[in-house]
Amino acid sequence: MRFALTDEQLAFRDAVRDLLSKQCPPDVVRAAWGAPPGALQRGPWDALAEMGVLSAMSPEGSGGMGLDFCWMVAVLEETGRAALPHPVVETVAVLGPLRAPEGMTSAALGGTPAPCAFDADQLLVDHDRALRLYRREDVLLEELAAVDRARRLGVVKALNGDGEVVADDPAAIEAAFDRGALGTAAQLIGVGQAMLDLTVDYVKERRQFGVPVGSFQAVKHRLADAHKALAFARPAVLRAAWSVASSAPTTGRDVALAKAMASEAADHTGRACLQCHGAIGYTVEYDLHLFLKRAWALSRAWGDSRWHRRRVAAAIGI
Amino acid sequence: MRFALTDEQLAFRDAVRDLLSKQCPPDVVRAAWGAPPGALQRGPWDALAEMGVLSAMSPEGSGGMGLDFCWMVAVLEETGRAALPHPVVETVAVLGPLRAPEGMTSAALGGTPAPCAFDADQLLVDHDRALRLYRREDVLLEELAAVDRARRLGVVKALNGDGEVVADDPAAIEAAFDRGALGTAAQLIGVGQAMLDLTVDYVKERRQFGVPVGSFQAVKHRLADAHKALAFARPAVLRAAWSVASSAPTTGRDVALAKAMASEAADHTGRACLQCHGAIGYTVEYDLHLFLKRAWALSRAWGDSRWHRRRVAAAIGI
Amino acid sequence: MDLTWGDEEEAFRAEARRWLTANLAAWREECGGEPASGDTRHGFAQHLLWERRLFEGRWAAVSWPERYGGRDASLWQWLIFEEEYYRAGGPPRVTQNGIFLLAPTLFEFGTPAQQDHVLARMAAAEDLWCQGWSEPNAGSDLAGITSRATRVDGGWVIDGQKTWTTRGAFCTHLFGLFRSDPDAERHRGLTYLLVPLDTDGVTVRGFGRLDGDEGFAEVFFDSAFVADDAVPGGVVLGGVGEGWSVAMATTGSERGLTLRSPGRFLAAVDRLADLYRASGPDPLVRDRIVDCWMRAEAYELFTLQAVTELTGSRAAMGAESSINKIWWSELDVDIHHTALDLLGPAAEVEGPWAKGWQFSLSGPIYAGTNEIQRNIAAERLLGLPRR
Amino acid sequence: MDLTWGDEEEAFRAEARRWLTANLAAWREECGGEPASGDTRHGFAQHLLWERRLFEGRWAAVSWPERYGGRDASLWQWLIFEEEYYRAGGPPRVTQNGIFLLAPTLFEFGTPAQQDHVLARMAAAEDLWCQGWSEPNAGSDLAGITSRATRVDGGWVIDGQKTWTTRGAFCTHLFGLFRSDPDAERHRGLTYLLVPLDTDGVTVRGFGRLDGDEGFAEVFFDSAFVADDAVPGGVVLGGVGEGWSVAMATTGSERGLTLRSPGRFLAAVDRLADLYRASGPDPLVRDRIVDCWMRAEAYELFTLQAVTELTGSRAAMGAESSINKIWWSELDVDIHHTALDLLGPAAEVEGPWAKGWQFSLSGPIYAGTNEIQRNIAAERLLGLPRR
Repeated sequence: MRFALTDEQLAFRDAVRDLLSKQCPPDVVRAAWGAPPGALQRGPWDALAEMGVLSAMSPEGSGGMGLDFCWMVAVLEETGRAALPHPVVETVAVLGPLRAPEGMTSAALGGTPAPCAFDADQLLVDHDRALRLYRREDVLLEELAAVDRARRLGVVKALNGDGEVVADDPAAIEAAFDRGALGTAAQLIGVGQAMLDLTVDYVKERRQFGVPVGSFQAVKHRLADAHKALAFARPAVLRAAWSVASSAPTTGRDVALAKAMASEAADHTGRACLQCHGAIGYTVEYDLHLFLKRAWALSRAWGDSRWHRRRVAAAIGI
Repeated sequence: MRFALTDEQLAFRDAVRDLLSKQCPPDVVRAAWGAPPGALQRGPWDALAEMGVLSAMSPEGSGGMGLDFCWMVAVLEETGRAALPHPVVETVAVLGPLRAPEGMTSAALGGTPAPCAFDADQLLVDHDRALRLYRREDVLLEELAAVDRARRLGVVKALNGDGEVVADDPAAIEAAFDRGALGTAAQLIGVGQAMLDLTVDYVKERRQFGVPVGSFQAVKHRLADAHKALAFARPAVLRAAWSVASSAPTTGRDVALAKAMASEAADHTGRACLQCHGAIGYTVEYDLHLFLKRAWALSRAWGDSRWHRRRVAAAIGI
Repeated sequence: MDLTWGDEEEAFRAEARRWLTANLAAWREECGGEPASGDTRHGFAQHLLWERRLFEGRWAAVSWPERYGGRDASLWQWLIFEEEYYRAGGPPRVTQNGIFLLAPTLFEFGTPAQQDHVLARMAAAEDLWCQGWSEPNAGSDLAGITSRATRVDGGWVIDGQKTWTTRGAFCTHLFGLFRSDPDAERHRGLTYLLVPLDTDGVTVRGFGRLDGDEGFAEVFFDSAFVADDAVPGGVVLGGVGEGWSVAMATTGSERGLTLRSPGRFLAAVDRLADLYRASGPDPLVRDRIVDCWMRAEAYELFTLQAVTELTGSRAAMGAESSINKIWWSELDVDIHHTALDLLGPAAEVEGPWAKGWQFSLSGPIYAGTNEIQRNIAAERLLGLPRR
Repeated sequence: MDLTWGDEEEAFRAEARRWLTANLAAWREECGGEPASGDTRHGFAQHLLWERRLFEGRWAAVSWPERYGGRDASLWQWLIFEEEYYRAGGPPRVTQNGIFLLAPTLFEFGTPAQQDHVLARMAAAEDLWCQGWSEPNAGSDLAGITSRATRVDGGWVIDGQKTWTTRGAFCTHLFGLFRSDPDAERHRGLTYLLVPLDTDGVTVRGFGRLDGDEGFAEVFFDSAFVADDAVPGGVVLGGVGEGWSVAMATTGSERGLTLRSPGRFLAAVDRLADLYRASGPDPLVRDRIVDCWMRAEAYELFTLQAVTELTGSRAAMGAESSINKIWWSELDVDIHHTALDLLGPAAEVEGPWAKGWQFSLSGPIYAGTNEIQRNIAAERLLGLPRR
């Protein structure tokens, strides 16, 4: 029994955090809000590719590193913390273990919109009882106006050809979905942590009534609860990573628990952080909204909390 | 449009409040905890009878005052505020409009336990598609250990004879139940208010860290929320009284809303008040628990909040 | 107790309903479809068309005297109008900060000349008023205002900065508090001023709200000279140095913002129930909708009770307005949160519910955060000690 | 990362399970049925039979050294034991305040003579220890202690009053903080003392808790002389005047109360799920049970993570123990609230769930209210400023 990442895994995470702090500051996220479809900046993406992150979960023979989800969970949390707009979960965690990605890969499973749809080189679609990989130019997309514009959503309207089947076993398709949900759960923890950190810094500085607003008990308690929600959701996400990595029989249940808790933790944290900021948090000039809107989007992507709670209920037999 | 009690109604309420403050201080409630079955002190009950409260809703011809529920709602709230252990809702509001009560009347509708079962002179039971009134000696009762011992519960095990049928029209039976639910909702507001008042007094006096604990924002906000819950549930109860009094087509829905909101308000208030007291609230030597346990009991009697919410859902067509 | 409406109120309701149905349709047609948000420059212009329609029909401020374009309507009629307004799908009022924040204060403290000049033009949406309360360092702590108004011959010179000024970039006038006595602290030495935004030295910069609309503005005052007669009747409302009590006197009044009309939430819950009926059964969501419905209903009942009291002896809601504000703002958040959960993944795409959700999140912040409101409730309603 | 148990742990688990199953049945038989609450005089005596059984089986304090009746078990094994203990339906430990509050402090600060004398007798339930922290005016504000310990020749004279002393009326000894320097204030000048309750001048009065059991006591000290050798090894734990830091050093420790074992809540949620299966389907309640189940599971995972850290480099949980305490205490309340809702009207009748509900309500209060814990979390984990 050892429930912690290894020093190597933590070093990998730290390297990604370091990379993203340079390559993906909030300005890069803002740029993704404004860039036309297909024109997403590739700076952070290329840097991640160079570090091997994008093929980290792909088989070693195919040029990947063959790493399991225990390696990626903290790394994906970092991509959430940076509000990285690129489809890293889709590329690394959903497609990666099936096949080494060739460039930026988005996914539109179950008819949901694809993030960075027009920017991706490939799109993974579940169609005709299989997961199929299409080149971008073989997919007819319609743009959607997302609340979080950095999501850069497109919905698949038509497909040209049969694509490349990368999975047709129902269990493999479900496993791919679970990896998407789990990777998103990890990102949600990071998004939540970013919001909390930003808010803690702000309420220490912001003064009203002659004292820092962070000295008010109402603010303290709300942020303590946000910290608590994240601190307890994080091990749930980590455990699901182990379950996926070890093909545990409880994987579906564990992923569902992780995604439900991470979605709720990020949602609660976001509301606490907005409230503790007050009016400045309610502007687009301040960074909080970049993370807040990401939290709203990701908490509903890959199954929302209600959906995953029903999975848990079924798994525990009630 | 006028949504307020009349001066006469308020004067009636004040008279009952005054009576109960003398006749039913917490010591009387404590005595009800300890008295053997059948030996409940009748002091406050006889005083209420003398004032005409117990037959207030009974037809004028039969010796009652023929008052409608708008007259009784604030009076019943006062009986909750005093944690009066006697079955006043059952006697006045459930049986009263059907027939002048002869002595203390308890009720066991839908197989639920009867409060003050062994103390009552009469029991109202729904049996064989009718509401039937039995003399106490014609009912075989089994004692139940209630958490709130002042409830003095008994469950009906057998009935001797057919009793006196006081209602057999399904609509009349449902209306009697609604009056029980509404009277209990009114009591819950009073119980909640009593807990809040006790707590406000305590936190003003109790000092920790060199200041009254009531000056801490966490305590302030929790009690502000309790006040809010009661302040918004109270008009809901008042409206339901009007609906009952005026036989409004929305009566069932309005009573359900009132009972659901009052149950939740009392439950939330009780938890806030216990927490704001700290350890002293957690003892039987202090009065709070008398009200707290009453709130738990009444919030579940005559339909709990979940049950009444389902009635509301059906009424509004979702 | 009597919870029925009289013939007069029913007739008023019928008239309002007829007018709103016809004119909302006409206005939408005039705009060439669903108008843009009133918090965008284009949408604001569209909403002014609607405001002028309201004025022409004498619905802009029903409770005002007829000479200012109102109907001398009772509070009951005001509630009925608001109910019909939201039931019919009327848009948010872009003039509301003038009508609900400034006007009650003018009625109480304004000179006849100020009232005559300002109110009629406000109702007609000729002058468009924004509020100038908050400053970068005076938000929840409004008494921390530092913008200065210095008395000079024939007027005032203003320096400083206001912010979070809703729709400030589209308005013509600002009302707000300024520190007229530089030596006074906190609540003292403030003056309530009326300031035309085209004054030299005033710069307005619009900026984006959370929902992306340019609904906020910063207003910079750089030695801006405001002549005493820049507003006919005078630019000082109430007395010099009396700003705090003037501004606070009507915050809990019957016409104040805190008595936000229940009709708005009743209509929102109805739309939510419709969304639910279209989305298929889910007992968990159903229970949340029941919860919202009950709270909207309780809000209406609480309001009817308050109006009964207001039309009787009592003059104003007082500190009860604090729990009122907490109630409707949290209800609004929960209504929209439930709607987004019903929409599922589609909730991340822009639309009326997503927009409403974002707007609802401002409710617990603006007009005094809910934390401040809970302090007020605890201290003034329950008598708990300040620290 | 490895979330599987080794052979040694599995063997330990199997042994614990076998022993618990056999001995719980034997104990219940010995008691002639379900024992009374351990917080009543009669039930306490019954629970002492159980405690002595545990000691004989060397399960009373598994993580202690063998010479004191333990098994030198690892924290992992302790977790496993607790899981099995609650899964098997083991009763609340009436010795827990000694074993989980005093013992960790003794291990860290006690002299060998104190350890040798106190720990073995504690594990054997020969000496029964209650805590003496709270006073009528020092509850959440523990540093407000005023009970005095005056140094005299050969011992201490104690005056004052302790209260909320759990099971104090049934215990033989008290550990607690007393003010040994009358001129020092707040956290200074306190001494941690070990006091036999049969000392002359000590009066113990039991009183009823919310759930009706005589689970609390007041302890009055009226010039009670406690000789230095009243406890072999001495009655002062740690140094004179060092009481605060001695008492606080282990509050967040691995053996501290705040690391309440997840097994207890996992077992409670399992019983709740069983109750649900017997009560028929209700999607709303089902969702609340899922919520409780997820939180119990998360609590177990959080604990496994903490134990991994504790068995590695870090020495103690520190301030994380504050969110830990909030988590399990609120979970416990919600588990029981859900159960009562399932029971419906039957919830007002006494029974295990009603009893558990009442007990759960003490969780957010004792061992530092959750308000204090949230302050600690905000100040020490997030670095927010004190006032």
